[in-house]
Amino acid sequence: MSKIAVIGGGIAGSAAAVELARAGNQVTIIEKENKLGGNLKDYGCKAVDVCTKCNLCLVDDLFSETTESAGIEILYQTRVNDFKRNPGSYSLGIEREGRFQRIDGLDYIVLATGFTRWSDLETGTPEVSQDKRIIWASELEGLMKKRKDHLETEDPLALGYKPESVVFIQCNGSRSIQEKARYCSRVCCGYSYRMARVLKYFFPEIKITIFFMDLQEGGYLQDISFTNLEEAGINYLNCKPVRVEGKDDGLRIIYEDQRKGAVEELLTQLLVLSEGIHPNQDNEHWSMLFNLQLDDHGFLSSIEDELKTGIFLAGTIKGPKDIAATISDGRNVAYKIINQQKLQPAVR
Amino acid sequence: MYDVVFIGDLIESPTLKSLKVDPELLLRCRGEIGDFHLTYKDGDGKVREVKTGTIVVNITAEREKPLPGVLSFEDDLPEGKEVDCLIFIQDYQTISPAIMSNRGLKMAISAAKKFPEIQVYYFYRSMRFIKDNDRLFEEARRLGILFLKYEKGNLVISAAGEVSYNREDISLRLEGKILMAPEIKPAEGLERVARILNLEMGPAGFLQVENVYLQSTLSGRRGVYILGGSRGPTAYSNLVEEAEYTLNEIGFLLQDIKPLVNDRREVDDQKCILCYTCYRICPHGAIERDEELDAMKVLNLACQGCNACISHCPASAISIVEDNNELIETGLRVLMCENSARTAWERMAGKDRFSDLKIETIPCAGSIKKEDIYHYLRNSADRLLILGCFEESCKHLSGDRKAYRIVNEVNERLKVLNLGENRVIFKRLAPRMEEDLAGLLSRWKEGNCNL
Amino acid sequence: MIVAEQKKITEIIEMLGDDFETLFIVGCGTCVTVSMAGGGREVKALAELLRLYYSEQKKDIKIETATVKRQCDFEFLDEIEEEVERTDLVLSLGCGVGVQHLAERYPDRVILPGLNTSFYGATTGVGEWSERCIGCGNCVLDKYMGVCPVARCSKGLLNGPCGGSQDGKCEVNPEIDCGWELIYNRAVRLGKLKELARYEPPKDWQTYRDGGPRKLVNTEYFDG
Amino acid sequence: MAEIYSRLQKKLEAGHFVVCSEMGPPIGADPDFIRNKARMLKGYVDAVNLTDNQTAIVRMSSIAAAKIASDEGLEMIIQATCRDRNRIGLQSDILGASALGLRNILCLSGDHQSFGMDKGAKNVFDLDSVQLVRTVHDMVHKGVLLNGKEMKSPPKMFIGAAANPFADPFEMQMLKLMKKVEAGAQFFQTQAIYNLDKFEYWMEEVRKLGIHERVYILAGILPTRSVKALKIMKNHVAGMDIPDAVIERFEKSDDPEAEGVEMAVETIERVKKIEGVRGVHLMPVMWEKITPVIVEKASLYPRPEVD
Repeated sequence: MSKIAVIGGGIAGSAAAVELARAGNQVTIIEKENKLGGNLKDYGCKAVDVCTKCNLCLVDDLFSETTESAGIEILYQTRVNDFKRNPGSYSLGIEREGRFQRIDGLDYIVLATGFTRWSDLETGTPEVSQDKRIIWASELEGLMKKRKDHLETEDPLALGYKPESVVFIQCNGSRSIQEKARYCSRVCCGYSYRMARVLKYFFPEIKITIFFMDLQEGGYLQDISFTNLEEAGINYLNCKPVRVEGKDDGLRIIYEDQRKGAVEELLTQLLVLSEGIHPNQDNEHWSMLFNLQLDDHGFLSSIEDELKTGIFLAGTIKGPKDIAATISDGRNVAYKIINQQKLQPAVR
Repeated sequence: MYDVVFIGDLIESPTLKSLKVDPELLLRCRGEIGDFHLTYKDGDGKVREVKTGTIVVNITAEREKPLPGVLSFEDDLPEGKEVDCLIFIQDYQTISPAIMSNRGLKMAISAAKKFPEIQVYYFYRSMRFIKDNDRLFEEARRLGILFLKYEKGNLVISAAGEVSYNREDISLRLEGKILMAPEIKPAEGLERVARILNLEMGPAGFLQVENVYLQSTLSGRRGVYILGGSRGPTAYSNLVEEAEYTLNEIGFLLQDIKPLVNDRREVDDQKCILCYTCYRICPHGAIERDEELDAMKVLNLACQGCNACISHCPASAISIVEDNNELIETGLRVLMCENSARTAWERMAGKDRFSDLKIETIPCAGSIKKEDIYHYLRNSADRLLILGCFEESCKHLSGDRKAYRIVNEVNERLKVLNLGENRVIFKRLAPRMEEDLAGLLSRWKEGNCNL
Repeated sequence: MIVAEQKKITEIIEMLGDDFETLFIVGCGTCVTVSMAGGGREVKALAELLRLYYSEQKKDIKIETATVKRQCDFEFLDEIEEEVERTDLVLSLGCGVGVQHLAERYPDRVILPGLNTSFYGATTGVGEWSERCIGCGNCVLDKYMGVCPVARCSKGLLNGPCGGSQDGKCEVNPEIDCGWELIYNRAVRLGKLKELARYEPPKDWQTYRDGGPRKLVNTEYFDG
Repeated sequence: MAEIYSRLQKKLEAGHFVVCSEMGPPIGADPDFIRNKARMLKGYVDAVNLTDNQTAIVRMSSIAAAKIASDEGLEMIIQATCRDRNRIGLQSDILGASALGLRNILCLSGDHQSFGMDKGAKNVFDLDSVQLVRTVHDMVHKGVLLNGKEMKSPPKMFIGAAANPFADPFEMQMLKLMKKVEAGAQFFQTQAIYNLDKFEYWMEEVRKLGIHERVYILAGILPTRSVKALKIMKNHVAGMDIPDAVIERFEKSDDPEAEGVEMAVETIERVKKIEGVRGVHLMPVMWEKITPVIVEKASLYPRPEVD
């Protein structure tokens, strides 16, 4: 039986906390928002005619277990700002409702603070942010979360109009030398395909185009391939547009069509900018506090062996992962701690 | 007693007592998590039996070269400088999994370094990323490797090993050593192992059914895990993390194994005629023959409570120990699967609009019994709505298909006896579709049956 | 085992007619339960459906059900004596043997068949059965590598395939494997192809029902 | 043993390259239907097959129709299938046919009743084609019935059987072919030939087994005049091997009838050169009047005469 602090109440933190509590440990989750969920709070279910296996619904039982579990105490709207190594245990300085407190006697600490969305870091050029016809993928997820029954209303996504065409542009902020994020976030091909399917189901005549660079595996199960896109009636163009011009009759997307080797133009009513997984803004803070290593993208990894230090990293704090992999990673951290507890009691 | 038996390749684990069994030599498997009995032949052909808590199937997949006579990403680089250019090709038949692009990139980089004076080409349709692929991709370009994206049709490889690539703006004729990403195919003995372990096969002959609940190495049968090549091409992408996670979970689970469901199912050995229907349709391999009694028996730690066996047993020999579902009420009745529709019902606002509906929770849509359905419809006004899960997101793997078939059968019979059409409707829902559920229930209440 | 299939519900209802008030449905707990045609569940389901049908027709029909272990032995048929006495009509979900055995055991009762009894077969898939033997009374499987041309070739040819088999399938129905393709493959596999070059004379059909309905007495233990 | 019973056999023994054709009896009882067809073929063929309820469709009996045609001076080959009659019926038919002066018989297993319009009929198949050949052989050459009973005046028949060079499994078909030879078959009529390379390969195998020295082989030619018929045969008639090149040739030509005739003649020319082929068997479908045209075009007219 150990005292364990889990920083971050997203899916990785909750997954770890549930298993640790089930093994009899006393767990405290420190969450800076007022409810669990992290980035996931405003994602929407993307099942319409079939379930496209985005794994979102697996998370519901996880969070209900976390809140109902006896062994877990959750501190909402709490920030961690100090960490001390006492002989034999750790102590965290936290700030809650303007007051400072300490949590002492901790045997293990799990850091699961998740990632930051590109739209939080980068609002893009002025035209992008003012033009209501251009939205970030996270906004579309929000609309999906609040979607109505499409047989009861003509506008299930509350767009305010019936879109005749939509364009997705992938790899915004990812895989680009300029924007410092020179890696692929792995998940955007998956969710943009799923969102496109929902739009196609709600508006059968809609013309959907996806601009992308390389089609990723789309998560554990759904191995998305060009055939999936064709079957779903989605036109995919293998390049990044050069320019987007907002005109009154719609958005003009200018791109180079590699098949024809010529500059082409596409008019659309709605433009969705996919956004990737970027290092959490607090990662630098954590790396100094817990002596962790920042990789060249800005994600964290442990320098010393986690089993010795007792400080574990879980989930997207270490790098881009989809929902299923993040849950597994959270549980894996818990199992590592539990198995280690079996071998020898936590001695610092 | 072992903690884990590996069928195929063994993975070292400091804390777990493990044993390796060759897939071809595996003969029989009985029992359930915590108490599996495996019969197999050892090295010198002697038949042995071993008890183990869990089983991990870890059989490397077959590699198949897309074309004869070419090197594979998994062979060694050709020695010496016989050729004036090296041609790497991936995604030829299917888009190669990320693990293959990872290998291809590493090989191309070492080739460019080893033979700086010759030109290296890399043809791909979609570069997939895991681990450090992004960095490798950049490094390869910096080393002068020519990356060319192709589509089906504009890249032709002749038998003699010439590659011709033509697009609107480029056309190339290349002659050189060709290295291709192999196709990953199911291993030979996989189907036999599936039959011995009573597991449902997945798509393209790999071992695991595609299902949201079988993340990421679980099989349908509790305590049996499926790793790497046995699961399919994309499974290789995070093989190391999954292996570590699986062994850690086993270590945790074996400490104390509790039944997943609190009510138990029992087989009446007077009625059971050993027809094996239950054995074949149980999605979790939780039924096997009772050695002493001439009947089947339910393994309570393996059983996940979907009741498919009860609804499918032709002799009605299986029942829940303390089950008293009397079938008296009728009227508008809705059976909600506890894993999808019931969750959506809990999240739905305005339940009072539907107070006149009889809502009942069922463990799985596949548990509906056709004789009960006929009984529910005793009065002509009675109608039945069964709400189950989507394909590949049914916790009991094929419960939705079972329900779909039974409801079709029933509706056909009712129609042909003109006892009314669409009096029984089966609809699929996801747990977070509470809005759709509200719309569906109100339309169904008014008798509108295109839900 | 004997493989059977339930008759269409419309045929059953038509067959039952309408001058009866009580109906007794009896299932059989062996072969037809395995082939999911006449076991305990099917009896119950059929009874429920008929009750539903007759209540819609505003007919007051009382339906009783039972399932005996085997309908082909008198002792089991004795167990349902009261039900048969009480009922006007008996619908048997046993195979053709069961229906006739009931008719012999209860001569003054109308016994109606609920199933179409089809063939001796084996399970060849989940919920799928295929014909393997016709019971010709003089087995030739030794000469044909364990695959019977009498049962598995649509024309029962004994000296080789007809000219019509197309990539391993019978000309009559592409779903059916050509029996002779199976025999040939087995012969090649067992290295006994030469045996198929031997001339097979016309078969003596007296041992089949062509020689009249058969009876078999085990004189080793009984004097018949 | 080599008594010669039929004029067809006499012509083959004399080394002539024979021409046979085929006549489908009517679905009715009009004898003139047969007579007109017979007059049309007279002089152009050495023998004419009379099919026996082909594709399991009820037609006038093969023996009756053959008798009518033979009265017009044609050498007839009756066909006997094992589908409609058991061993008793078959043997009595053979005795009757011989009594009526019919001297050639083609022993076939017969099409399954599901091909015809009486799908509910019970089939017989008491004998198969090999057993039928052996039965006719023992009746003719040993004078005994199948049950061993001796006959005072045995029937006189020239015994033929069918051969399908394109059916699979190939090795098994060859075994069955050899069984027919050993059972007493004296001539073979093959399935329609469109894939000439495959036919030549089959003839090679036949020669290896020495069959061509023991049995006369007549190559089956099916002249057709419509692409539609070809496609139907390719996809629906079992055991037919029609290469795509043949279909394309018909699609390209603007006069399919002429194309059909030309193709038949070409095939005849080519099979004539194959060692072991001793004649052709023309089997036009609903185009019987084209046989004389093809026989003339293939310079096979007039037919040789024997006493």
